[in-house]
Amino acid sequence: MAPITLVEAVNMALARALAEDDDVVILGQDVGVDGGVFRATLGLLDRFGPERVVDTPIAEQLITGMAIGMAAEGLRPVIEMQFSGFAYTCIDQMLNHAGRMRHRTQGRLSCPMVLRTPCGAGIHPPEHHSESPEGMFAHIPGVRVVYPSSPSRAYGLLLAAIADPDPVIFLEPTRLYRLFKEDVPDDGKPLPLDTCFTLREGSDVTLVTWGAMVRETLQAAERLEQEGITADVIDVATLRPLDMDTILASVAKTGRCVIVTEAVRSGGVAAEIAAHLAEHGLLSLFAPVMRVASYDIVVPLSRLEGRYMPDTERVVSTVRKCLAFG
Amino acid sequence: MAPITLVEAVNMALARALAEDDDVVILGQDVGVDGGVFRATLGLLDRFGPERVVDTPIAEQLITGMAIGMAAEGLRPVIEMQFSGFAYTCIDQMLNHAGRMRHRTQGRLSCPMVLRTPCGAGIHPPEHHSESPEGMFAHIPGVRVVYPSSPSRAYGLLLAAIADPDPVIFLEPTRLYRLFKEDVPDDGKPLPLDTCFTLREGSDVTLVTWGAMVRETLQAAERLEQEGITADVIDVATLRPLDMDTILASVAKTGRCVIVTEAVRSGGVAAEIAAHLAEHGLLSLFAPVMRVASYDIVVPLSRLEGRYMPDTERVVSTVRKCLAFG
Amino acid sequence: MPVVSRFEIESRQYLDEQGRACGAMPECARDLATLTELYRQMVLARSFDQKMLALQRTGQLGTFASGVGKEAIDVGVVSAMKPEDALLVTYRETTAQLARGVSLLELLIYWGGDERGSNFAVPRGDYPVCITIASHCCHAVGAAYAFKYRKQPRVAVCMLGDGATSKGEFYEAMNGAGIWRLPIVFVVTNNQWAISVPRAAQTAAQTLAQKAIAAGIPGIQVDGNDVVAVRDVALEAMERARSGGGPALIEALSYRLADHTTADDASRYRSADEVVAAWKREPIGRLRNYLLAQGAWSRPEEEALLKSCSEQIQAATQAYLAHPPPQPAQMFDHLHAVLPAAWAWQREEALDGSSHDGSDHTR
Amino acid sequence: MPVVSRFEIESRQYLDEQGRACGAMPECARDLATLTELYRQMVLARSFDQKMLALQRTGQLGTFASGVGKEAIDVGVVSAMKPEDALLVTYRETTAQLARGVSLLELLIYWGGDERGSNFAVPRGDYPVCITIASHCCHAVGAAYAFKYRKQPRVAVCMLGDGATSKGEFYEAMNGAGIWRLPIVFVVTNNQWAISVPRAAQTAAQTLAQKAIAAGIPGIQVDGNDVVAVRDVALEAMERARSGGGPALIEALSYRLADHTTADDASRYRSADEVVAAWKREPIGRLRNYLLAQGAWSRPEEEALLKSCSEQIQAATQAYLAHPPPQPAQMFDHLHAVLPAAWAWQREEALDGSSHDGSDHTR
Ligand SMILES: Cc1ncc(C[n+]2csc(CCOP(=O)(O)OP(=O)(O)O)c2C)c(N)n1
Ligand SMILES: Cc1ncc(C[n+]2csc(CCOP(=O)(O)OP(=O)(O)O)c2C)c(N)n1
Ligand SMILES: [Mg+2]
Ligand SMILES: [Mg+2]
Repeated sequence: MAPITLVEAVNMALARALAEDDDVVILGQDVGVDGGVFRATLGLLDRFGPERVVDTPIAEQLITGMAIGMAAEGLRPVIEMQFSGFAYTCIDQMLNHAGRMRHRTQGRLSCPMVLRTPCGAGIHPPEHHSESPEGMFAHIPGVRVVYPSSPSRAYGLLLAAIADPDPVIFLEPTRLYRLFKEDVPDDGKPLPLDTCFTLREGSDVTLVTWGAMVRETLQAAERLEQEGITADVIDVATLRPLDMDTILASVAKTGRCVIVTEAVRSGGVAAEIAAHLAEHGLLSLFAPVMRVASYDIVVPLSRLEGRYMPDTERVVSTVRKCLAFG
Repeated sequence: MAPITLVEAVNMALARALAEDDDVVILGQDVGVDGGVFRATLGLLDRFGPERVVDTPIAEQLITGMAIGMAAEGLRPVIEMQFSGFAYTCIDQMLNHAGRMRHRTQGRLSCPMVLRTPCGAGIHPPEHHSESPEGMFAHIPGVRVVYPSSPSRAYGLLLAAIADPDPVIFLEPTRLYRLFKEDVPDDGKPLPLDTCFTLREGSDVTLVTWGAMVRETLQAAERLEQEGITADVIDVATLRPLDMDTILASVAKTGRCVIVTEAVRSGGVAAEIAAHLAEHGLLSLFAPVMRVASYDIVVPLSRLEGRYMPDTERVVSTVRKCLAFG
Repeated sequence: MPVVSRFEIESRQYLDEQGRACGAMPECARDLATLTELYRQMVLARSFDQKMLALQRTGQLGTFASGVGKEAIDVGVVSAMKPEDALLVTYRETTAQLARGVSLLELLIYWGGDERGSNFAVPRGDYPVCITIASHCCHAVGAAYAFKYRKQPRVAVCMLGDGATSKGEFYEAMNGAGIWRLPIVFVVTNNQWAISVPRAAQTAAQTLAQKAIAAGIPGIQVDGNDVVAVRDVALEAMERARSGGGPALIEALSYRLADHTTADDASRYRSADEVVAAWKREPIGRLRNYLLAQGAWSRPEEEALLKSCSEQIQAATQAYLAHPPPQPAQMFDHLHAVLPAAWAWQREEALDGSSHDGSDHTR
Repeated sequence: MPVVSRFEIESRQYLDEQGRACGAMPECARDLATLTELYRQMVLARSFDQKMLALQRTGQLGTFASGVGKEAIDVGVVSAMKPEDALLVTYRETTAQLARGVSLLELLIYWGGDERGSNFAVPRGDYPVCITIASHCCHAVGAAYAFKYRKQPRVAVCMLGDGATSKGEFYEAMNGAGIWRLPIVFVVTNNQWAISVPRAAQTAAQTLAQKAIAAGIPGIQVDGNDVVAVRDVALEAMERARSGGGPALIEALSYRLADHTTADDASRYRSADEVVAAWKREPIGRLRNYLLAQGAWSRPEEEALLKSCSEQIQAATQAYLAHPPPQPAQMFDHLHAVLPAAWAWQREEALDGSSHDGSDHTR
């Protein structure tokens, strides 16, 4: 089997889920003949037909609300929001209904749906195509938020998300869609949700990140290793609920933590991780918990995007600052 | 002048803003003859007429988007979302447009609007009337988020919000609307945005909170004082941007910090404050930064509401835990 | 200039305000057994409504939204449904829920502020009360999609108010239902008010039924105080939907005879005269007159019915007041199918917490 | 059963595919000077569109959405506007923006990925490109409300696509415009496609114009490749709106002759035949034929126009390429009127940061 890209891994997982379970239905704008604007649903219409791979009108609230109704009836809808910049209108349905249906009916109805959407900046597109809304989503009770960072994790986590009996928001790092390939056996094996992945081990500092920033963070770790500084690199992967045990254990070992996020600095998942460390990891910390984040501003149009979001250099220099402390 | 409630102070500020500036227009469901479901706009229709106090259809995206258009034309719309549980559909317009109009046009068009909405639980209403969405709003670049906790602060901060040249989300603690009264002179004086208010001074611990929880926090501080424990109590008031200087200075003095929030625990403003302390206040801290928060679950219907959100007891016991540390 | 499309909105009524036939009656008017059953449902619902208001006033129930005045719409629509269909309602459809088989006790528990009231024993597939206006229109589309996908002859019925027709989701949902020709019937109760906002301020459209034209689906108006007419249009729309003919919109004209909810005081914004006039058109007396005239109902039956209603309601109320209070565990136990490990300590803490019986209702 | 309301949707066309009058011409067809000016605008816009595509292909511009095929709609609508009116556009209305006075350089800067391109010198009051489908419909309602509130005789014109008519905000906005009888004209470019989704899959409604009926406002269809017809219906709607007659919806029929954007390949989902057939109905040749037949245009004028267009575009492109790159400060300087103190250090850090000229465009 040839190595595949992240978006191909998404496609492979979707195809497998459709093949294995008639209850799986895909919906979204241009998911049919076009195969999705990123080709995540390529070939699925031909293989599974227009009732299972459904082009929708441009109506994000309908798409999300429909998925909730379908899921309540026992289907397993997987919806594609074309870009996460257009997914803010879905927050209402996800928060007020998807995350509540099971609780509201005390288990009578449930909502096994997946909302997939490409996330993050760095592909130089028009406005609204570079959003990092994960912090908002990760604040919604009753909903899981998953954000893979490699082809194999995209495959295994998406299968797990589709199989999960509850709603999952599945964020896909646009910038990584085609950036690199991996061997991903189509074995149908899900990866565990609610669990961090430790991608690299070291002893001097814990680097915590997710989504596309895993790449810059791994690069930073490599550069630092050349200076003799070794790092645990943790891909958080599931942003709600957070697997803080893995992160706390690493920080207990290294004593230092730098969190790397593409979202704006104030608020969001990075804040939650740092807050948790301030509450439960204080005695482990030799240095302040530092965040490398995008600035607290509107994502600029493409020419300044590179000055807005963190790059490897910003990660490296923050780690150096963190190590210099104390 | 007789003392007035928080909702009367809101009404007084709105009346004053309408009287002083023809560009101020109020819009929302039932804000006209009904005076708003909480009576925040009582009497304004009679005084200012139906073109300035406008009953809208039930269309939250329209209301918000309309305000953006009005503001771009130089009006100063103040919209009322009937409950914050119905304001999630507005996130798209606030984030993708209100917070961006000035940046997007490099200053040519701007968005001096205010979105008011009652927030928080504790009044035993039906579902969706007990939300604490401030963490989501406070993650939106280009937008201020303000949350007063007393009649006088509601008056002064609302005047400041209306006068501000940029969009402000103004959250009003439903539970405090009529709970107590204060003398509030109708002097037209705004209070400063972007600034915390220190409501009580002490030396043993810093209690940080906002909105309705200010009340439980002050009560906790009083109870603790009887045990000889004194606390700085800080009402954050503006949640974006955060005045961390005031909080850091207090923690530098006390060495301990407990953050009290009605929102669900994971994520949100409490996390941001704790994260900031973990980054810039580490050396001041004698104890973990503790959060007293609602559980990470769906706000339950009224009978269990009291078991969901923090009460004075939870604040007191957490402070004791914090003081017992180390 | 050429006209490329033409549309008409029809309005249907069979019983006048006195319950006399006005014109040729439809087939369903001859089924007096069913009409009598609908009458019983309406009377039970109205008595229950009064009890709910009384319980709320005495602090034994939370905020309640009275359905008085719209009973004909609720029972007429439900009478056209099959058990396996799905009903999606707002907070004002207690009558429809009763007609579907939700128990008095469950409704009391729900309005008392406890999620267990939405775990209906019957009908298992109906949706819980939807408070966020019009958002459930989209759920109905999804449910109807599932029925069609599985080739099941089932219909989703989505009830909403006149104010709800201003929400974008209503249009998005109608449009989607039209595209996929789904088995779904939208029923708008036009009770002339959305809290304090009158129908005329909600839209410049002459009728709400014509909003269907935007989605290319049939729309029809009906006198919502005339249970015969409601049942007739509902049967027509449901049968078409069930047999693959696609969705429809029904606008049922009625009047909100009560305050918006127990937290509202409608005298602030509408005249007593208007309400008095509306009472003359209310649906229960109208149907009673018709049944009496047809010889299908009698005074003794009326008395027996009232007695039975009051007994049922009394028994349910007692069961409600004796029902064990909700325990904190229920906040956690259906958040997810299995509580994620990360929240386990929170559940424990909540269970240890200081006791609170939750019986106070201030709004 | 009584019919309570009736509606008709009319469609308007004056020039056939060859540019010949088909029936009686409207008054505005006699104003050949204006039509010639519109022709010039259309030709400039199409040349510019080609240049944009070329610049994108060679990595000198970001993703671009071609407006080829809809020039008659853009210039026809704008020709009915006054400078003080407000135009609200999507990403596909470069032609309309040019016609309003936005400069070629500004458009290049914007599509090059730089906010300074939306700080138009003229028209100061027009809205920047709106990418989130239909959300600007609500802004248009607000702008129109402000005009009416201030008793200014100004009109808000909101342009959107066929796909956008499925979004809830479009309906919410039309409904609001109807309620307050606002001076606003919604113009839907029905170019038959929303990326890969054909018009027929977007709604079951026979026309998009009939969606106006849901809001109780007038809706009309027009041949969007016929600039005379577009100008005629636009003048009518604008004049009515300006004089207090309220809003309207215009559906302009056309075809998206290009890929959706430079990131799209339309041959994946539609046939070459369809596109070839659509080219036969395109608007520029049609108007040229009409003007030539009227003696209002000549070959030498055509040549001079083409030359002038290419010179203007060349000059603008050179200015664009020579334009100083955006500086990080601009990310902060218009976030708020005054940057909050809390973010000051971030601005400083960004200004110190490693240099990045931002000239690469990978999509
Ligand atoms: C999205 C949303 N916005 C606002 C509200 C607050 N609200 C509750 S009921 C109501 C009026 C609804 O009117 P209508 O649809 O006519 O139904 P009725 O109450 O008359 O049955 C409003 C505005 C809500 N529940 N949901
Ligand atoms: C709210 C929203 N959803 C999705 C998109 C992605 N998107 C961009 S253009 C487009 C198709 C729009 O079609 P139409 O309205 O017909 O306009 P056209 O592109 O044909 O001019 C889509 C789905 C978007 N920009 N905004
Ligand atoms: Mg109503
Ligand atoms: Mg289109």
